[in-house]
Amino acid sequence: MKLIVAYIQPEKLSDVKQSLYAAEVFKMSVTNALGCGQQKGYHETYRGVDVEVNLLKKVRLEIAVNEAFVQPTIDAIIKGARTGNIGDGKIFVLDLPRVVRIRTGEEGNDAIG
Amino acid sequence: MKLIVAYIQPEKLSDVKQSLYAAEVFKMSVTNALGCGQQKGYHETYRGVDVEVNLLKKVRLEIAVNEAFVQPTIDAIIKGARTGNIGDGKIFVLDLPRVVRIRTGEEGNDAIG
Amino acid sequence: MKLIVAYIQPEKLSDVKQSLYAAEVFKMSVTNALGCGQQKGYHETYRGVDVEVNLLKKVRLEIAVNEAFVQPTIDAIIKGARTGNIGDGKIFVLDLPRVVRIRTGEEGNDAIG
Amino acid sequence: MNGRWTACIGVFLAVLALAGPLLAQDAVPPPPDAAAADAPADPVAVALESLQANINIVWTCVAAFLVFFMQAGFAMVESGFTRAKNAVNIIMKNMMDFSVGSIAFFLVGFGLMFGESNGLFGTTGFGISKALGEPGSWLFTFLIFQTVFAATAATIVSGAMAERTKFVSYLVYSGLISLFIYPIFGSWAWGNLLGTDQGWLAQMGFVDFAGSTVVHSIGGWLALAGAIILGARIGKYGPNGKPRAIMGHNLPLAALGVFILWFGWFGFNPGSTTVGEGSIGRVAVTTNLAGAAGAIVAMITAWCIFKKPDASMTLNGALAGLVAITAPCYTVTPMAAIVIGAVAGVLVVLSVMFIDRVLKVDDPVGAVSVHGVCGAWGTLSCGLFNAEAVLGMSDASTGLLYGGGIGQFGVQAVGVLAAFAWAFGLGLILFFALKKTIGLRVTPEEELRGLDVGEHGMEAYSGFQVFTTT
Amino acid sequence: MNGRWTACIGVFLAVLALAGPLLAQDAVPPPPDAAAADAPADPVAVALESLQANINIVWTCVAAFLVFFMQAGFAMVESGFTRAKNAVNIIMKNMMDFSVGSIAFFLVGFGLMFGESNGLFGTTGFGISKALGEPGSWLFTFLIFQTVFAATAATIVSGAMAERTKFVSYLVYSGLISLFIYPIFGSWAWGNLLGTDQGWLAQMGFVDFAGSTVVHSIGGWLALAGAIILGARIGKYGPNGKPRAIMGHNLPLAALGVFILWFGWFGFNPGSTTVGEGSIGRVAVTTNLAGAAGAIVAMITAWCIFKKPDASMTLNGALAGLVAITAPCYTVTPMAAIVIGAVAGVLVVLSVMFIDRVLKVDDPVGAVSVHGVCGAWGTLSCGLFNAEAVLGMSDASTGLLYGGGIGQFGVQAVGVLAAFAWAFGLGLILFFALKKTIGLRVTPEEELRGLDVGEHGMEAYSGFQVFTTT
Amino acid sequence: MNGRWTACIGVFLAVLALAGPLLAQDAVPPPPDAAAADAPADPVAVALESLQANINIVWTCVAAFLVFFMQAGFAMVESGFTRAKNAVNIIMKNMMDFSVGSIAFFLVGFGLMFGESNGLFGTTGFGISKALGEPGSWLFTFLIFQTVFAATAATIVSGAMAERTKFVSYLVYSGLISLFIYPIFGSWAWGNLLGTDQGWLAQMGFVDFAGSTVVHSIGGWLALAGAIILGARIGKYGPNGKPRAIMGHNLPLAALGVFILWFGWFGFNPGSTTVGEGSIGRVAVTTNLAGAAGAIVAMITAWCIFKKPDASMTLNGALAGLVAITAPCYTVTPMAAIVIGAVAGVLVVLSVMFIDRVLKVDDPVGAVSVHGVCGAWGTLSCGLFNAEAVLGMSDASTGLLYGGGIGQFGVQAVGVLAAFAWAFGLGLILFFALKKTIGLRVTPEEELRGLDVGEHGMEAYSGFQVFTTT
Ligand SMILES: Nc1ncnc2c1ncn2[C@@H]1O[C@H](COP(=O)(O)OP(=O)(O)O)[C@@H](O)[C@H]1O
Ligand SMILES: Nc1ncnc2c1ncn2[C@@H]1O[C@H](COP(=O)(O)OP(=O)(O)O)[C@@H](O)[C@H]1O
Ligand SMILES: Nc1ncnc2c1ncn2[C@@H]1O[C@H](COP(=O)(O)OP(=O)(O)O)[C@@H](O)[C@H]1O
Repeated sequence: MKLIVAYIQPEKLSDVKQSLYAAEVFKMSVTNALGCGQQKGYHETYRGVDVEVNLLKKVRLEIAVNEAFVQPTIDAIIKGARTGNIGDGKIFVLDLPRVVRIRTGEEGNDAIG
Repeated sequence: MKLIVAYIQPEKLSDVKQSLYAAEVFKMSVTNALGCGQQKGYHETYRGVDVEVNLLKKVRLEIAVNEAFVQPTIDAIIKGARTGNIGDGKIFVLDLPRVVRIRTGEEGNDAIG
Repeated sequence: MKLIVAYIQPEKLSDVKQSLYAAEVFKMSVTNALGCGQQKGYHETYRGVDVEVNLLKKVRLEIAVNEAFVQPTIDAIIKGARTGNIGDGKIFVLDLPRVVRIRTGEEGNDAIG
Repeated sequence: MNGRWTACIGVFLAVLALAGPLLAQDAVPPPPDAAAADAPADPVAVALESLQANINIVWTCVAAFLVFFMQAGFAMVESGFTRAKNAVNIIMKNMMDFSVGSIAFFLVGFGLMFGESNGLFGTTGFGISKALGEPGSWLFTFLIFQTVFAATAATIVSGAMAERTKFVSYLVYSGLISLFIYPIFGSWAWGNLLGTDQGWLAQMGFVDFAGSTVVHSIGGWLALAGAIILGARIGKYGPNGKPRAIMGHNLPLAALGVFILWFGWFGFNPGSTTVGEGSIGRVAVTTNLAGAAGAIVAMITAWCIFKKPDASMTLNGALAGLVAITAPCYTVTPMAAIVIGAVAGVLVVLSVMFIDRVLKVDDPVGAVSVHGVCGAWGTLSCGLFNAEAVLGMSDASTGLLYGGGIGQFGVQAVGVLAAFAWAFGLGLILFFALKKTIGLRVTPEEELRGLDVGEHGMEAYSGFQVFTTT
Repeated sequence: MNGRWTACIGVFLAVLALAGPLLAQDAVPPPPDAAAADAPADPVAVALESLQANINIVWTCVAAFLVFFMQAGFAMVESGFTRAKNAVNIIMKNMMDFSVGSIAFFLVGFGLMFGESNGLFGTTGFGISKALGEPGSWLFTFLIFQTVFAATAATIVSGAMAERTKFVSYLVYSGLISLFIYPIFGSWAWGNLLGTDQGWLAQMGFVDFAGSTVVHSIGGWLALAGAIILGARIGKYGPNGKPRAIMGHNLPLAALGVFILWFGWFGFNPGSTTVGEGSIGRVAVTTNLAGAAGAIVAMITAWCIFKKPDASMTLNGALAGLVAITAPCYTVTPMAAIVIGAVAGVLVVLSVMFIDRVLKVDDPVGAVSVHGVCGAWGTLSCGLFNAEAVLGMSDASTGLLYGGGIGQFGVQAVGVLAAFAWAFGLGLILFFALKKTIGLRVTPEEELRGLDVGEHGMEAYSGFQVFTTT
Repeated sequence: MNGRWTACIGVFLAVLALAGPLLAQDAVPPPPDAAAADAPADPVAVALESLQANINIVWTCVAAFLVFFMQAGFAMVESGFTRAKNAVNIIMKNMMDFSVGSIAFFLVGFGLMFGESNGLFGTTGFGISKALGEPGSWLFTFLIFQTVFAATAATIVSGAMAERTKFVSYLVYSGLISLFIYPIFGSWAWGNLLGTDQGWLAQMGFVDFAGSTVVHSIGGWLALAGAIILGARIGKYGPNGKPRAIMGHNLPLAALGVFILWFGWFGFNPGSTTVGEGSIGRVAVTTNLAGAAGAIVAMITAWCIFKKPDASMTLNGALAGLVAITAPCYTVTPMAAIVIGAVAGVLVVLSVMFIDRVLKVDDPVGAVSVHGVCGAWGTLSCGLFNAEAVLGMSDASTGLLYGGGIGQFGVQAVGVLAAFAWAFGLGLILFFALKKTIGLRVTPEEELRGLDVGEHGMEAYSGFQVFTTT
């Protein structure tokens, strides 16, 4: 099993959810994050003083999937999140040796879905 | 060492903290998250328009433990978080090859506790 | 590649960012978290009733790097975050088998930077 | 001597009496000299009149300040009902429409509205030049009172156009509203308040005591035109055209705003007597009952339709009741006020749903329904519930339900239609022109990130984790 | 002729003089005709009286509006001191108790309170029928003033029962409070304000100038009954019964609420003269000093006990001082006002701790301590500090500390006990009945998720990351 | 008899007339007896005077309440413009400076300011002892009105010293301000308002109608001294000394605060007539226009300099205009008011930048620029724009631009310098003393974590994810 962690633009979240549903990935966890990367950020001024905002709002997705679902999930995320502009984000894939469903105590592939 | 990531219902956090303490797991990190899974969410209406809330508030726990503590920690989480209802959540167990304590630079098992 | 997860004191974030930049680590993701560890927390009172706050505000960094960058990154974080007091935080290093850049679909080392 | 006395005092009591039933918004107490003219200038009578004039001035000023405070109410309601990422923009708009409006109305609007009319609008008294030389002139009090009314009309529009309008074009059109759109219509209904000839609506016998039409409908119909030309916010309507909810970010703030508006309405309606005597208590009663009925009935209506007592609808309901009673507050019984408010409570909910689902016009705060629709209802209700005879104000009630026949109702309808034609028509032209020139709407990117960062380069809630998943 | 003059003016001055020291809440200025009756209807005297009547009307209306605004204050204090997940519910409750209360009091309560009494309550003048026909009648002003007082009593209860009460049952009981619970007690102390016979408390010589007991204690004791029958919020008391703190979610909002309440109190107390003359300044001074002393002393007390100047206690302290001075504000010296406020400041802190730890009754905002306990203290303090002689209002001070003996204090105690018996007793019955019928409390699931989603289907702070770790 | 009449009425009308142009802040209407003295005590004249006195009392009380409400405005502006982690501390400071100030001013300050002067300050009338025995004494109204002014001066300081000041030392110095710093300076300019001899500034002919200098500049210069001695907040200035922005956490709240302040200013300036007659409308007009002009021009200035219409600067601009017009509001034309406000709008932006970048003094909310700098400008502007002749108040305008020569301007400059010397000088001494004794500043750890937790042991927004990345 794999744990897929993805950072995307906040306004892309609903599109990504759509394409994940299309790929039959229904379970996920979402957190808000701030990211800095190639996207250089933008400038605010407050009371005449310049503020460099280089930590931009991002959304972090965490999705645990079976091997079979890894590629479809990645494709779905890309499909939903890509604009072609800097700042689209990243996908990180981690090994996930063990999963437990709290409600039932089930483990592994049964637990993940 | 392992990094245990668990999603639980927000209102269960204090119970889980209790049972973790009971299992002598004192260190953890908590973030708030939104999750969607089997639990279908609920409906709000705002100004007469229906809002489907399918991203539900969850709490994300991150706990780094030594091998010996893995099972007790998982059991403790389940003990604290299980209600038997859909939405109880998941536990993900990741391999954690390396840990560093910032304060001392200690590594591995010494660092974790 | 490795995924470096670090918990630091919120007020140290800017210093850590500085030292990471100095180490030529420009990309990272930041989330706010609550942590409990050796640092025992503090007491608030509200309307005369005592409140034990043992979940303290922390900042969670997530940084994906190539092997070559692992040690420099860790050193940079320690450099920026260490005060020598309890509560400085932890660094967790996870294996990161796969990385994808959403914008281009690039993978691996090209994607990470 | 006794006869002599009764004579001169009689004049004074007449003034008092007169001051009451005047059916215009502002009964202007005749300046001492005027009074002095038509009676042997008796010192006691003069003194008594100047005292009553002072009471009126104190009352009218206090009322004006309460109406001013409504600006804060509008700012809170509008920002509370919209998203956090646009809150700075909204408060800037509210701050500016009042500021720009105050100066525009002082320089131009006031003269257009209350100057000697050329039949269509006033042409004298700009910058209240007349008052210079008379330090205690009633004109000053009258100006501040009228200024806050004009600003109210202007500020209504911003709510319906929230979260997507370019700031500069907002400045332009809100300025134009106080500059001439509001004043010219105003001159038709209230132009005679300084004793000049009546506007054509007033001549017809059109009655709008405190401005359901003159202030609220004008604002509401302008808002409708603006919202139409501007188009809906991104994400408001799904591909299938199904409306999606875009939740307000701070309902406690919105509720505070409604309380502030209600508070201000006690200046808006009772203050429109501009005379400090018993009627202000009566107007306060009708105003309060209508607002209460509006809130209750709107809540019940929402409860029936959506199965939950929707807070935002309830808040709109209170405002709907208050808007509706604004025209009839002076001439209806307390019981009728409850009915008028209750009807407004139903109306506002249905109207919001109709505009949202059928017209598919995106009005984030419901300004069109509250001010346009319920303003029209309130104005018409004068023709139904006018009960001056019952109240003891005159010997005939003009209300249809009080045996006054259909006449008054007809006149009211004319006024309502005139307001719609003027405001909606001009609005379409104005906003279309703006769209074609400086542009009315921000870029999609800016809209998605929020106008606060885009237009003003700052966040409303720095440090807070604000995160919308839709 | 001169004699003649002094006669008729004498009448007028008498009126002015009289208007002052009346020890009831609202000194109703005799309607012109009445006055005209007991003197040769002299035009100047009539005019002078009608001017003073107009001053009184303006003043009383403004005061009523300020008291209305206190509704916003209560809404902000209550929502600020509770959790974000229940904020919508709280503002809905505040909006509704005022709306329902306004109509209930207009239709029924007013008559019960001020109508011709059958000895126990009034039975005439419902819907102020009497005022129809007299457009400038004092009754209208008096009604709006009394309405906002009634609504205050009703709204106090919501704070103590916050975060767990079913919305429908809230609607029911807050309606009943304005319908008869408040008015009937009110008739005992203030029933004679329209010149009808005195209620039994008033006859005993019970003094409650602006309502420490009639308004605040009644509300506070009802709140106590409600909180007891409702039970504590989930998580408020640990297994060991040790109270846990449940923090308010928005202290700036709560502070704003307190400032608004303080502002409104300048209508509440000085307005209760209902006469526009010098005493209103005096009452404003005593009111302000007591509030200030309450805030300071509460802060110091909290500082000593908890080692930190607790903000929520300080805010409660200000309110405690204001509640306490409400009864004696008219009859004590400024110095005494400071003492009365200071005592209230200590009292409120101890009372909050006592109720929280000993009685183990969960009162999220401290309504019982602030309004019930300090209201009682304030009422009793009239018997200790009454200094009418010192103030030059009459030739004897009834205050114990001013040589007035124990008599007044005794009477005050009777009134305090009567209020407790009536409000707490009726409250227990009422809330118990509700519990057994429609049910008083939401489900635990709903309580945990928050009443906003459960009762109203919406969030107060959409988009904000709100996250409680306890 | 007629002659006789005109005589006694004449007296009365004279009073009315007189009441107007008085160039002091508060024109105290002579107590009836006084008047009675200089005319055959005629009952009608006495009655007429007592009626006008009542009108004045009602008006002055209402104005005082509005000014009180400004406390809420300051609390919201200051907390909105600072960080969430210090919001509780700020509201506690605002609550306390008013509470402590009210009592300090009542006991001591009032006597120092308005008592019989020893040339430097007043020495009688502490605790308004004089008023006891006269229940309707004007002194009470006058005291409440003066108290809220004193509290305003005190509260200004807290903004500039926000986010790093020890709470206890705050209590000490804000107490001292109301105790003697404000009153003594006040006695120099306004000491004669109760008919005692004039202070030295007043004797020179110094004019500050409602307190640009007496209230605002005094507060502003004290704030400057405090901010200097306190030092900048951690992180405000980069290693290179380059200023960094520390964003306010709640701009809607700050905006609400500004609206509340503007609302209160209608009590502050028009109320300073303390006479209920036509001038209050005129003062309201000038006040409103200046505020509007200030907001607009400040926005434009910021727009030009920073390329964006900065909300916080715009809000400051409105306040700047209001502060500036406070001194001249009674003696300039509406047109001049616009100019005065506009200049203040430019001034405030430049001043904020100058203090921030050049002086490198950390003033989180811009209190020094708004109250100190613009207060000085407003005071000077009296010498430029005084147009009493144009307004018809006297036959000569003292304004330089109205042919009044440089004289008035010179006198104004003296007053401005005196205020700076007194407030800034005393401020340096006071704050330095505090620094050396109880200590002025919290520890760096506490400052980083926030004063709410450190000083008060609680959070302002419990449950919200507040997270600053800088
Ligand atoms: N090496 C990394 N470690 C952690 N997060 C990263 C890393 N690279 C990118 N991110 C996340 O992805 C977001 C987008 O990355 P960015 O470089 O701006 O766009 P792109 O990947 O299209 O060049 C960043 O804001 C950050 O949140
Ligand atoms: N495959 C997954 N990937 C990421 N998060 C998940 C996954 N499955 C469940 N979760 C998290 O666990 C929460 C509970 O899961 P859910 O399916 O609703 O309950 P249950 O596991 O009891 O069926 C979800 O809201 C989500 O946050
Ligand atoms: N075993 C752990 N699992 C997860 N998070 C941890 C763990 N240990 C420490 N942390 C995080 O690091 C933070 C600092 O740890 P703490 O023990 O307080 O300081 P130190 O590591 O210097 O002793 C904690 O608040 C928590 O967020």
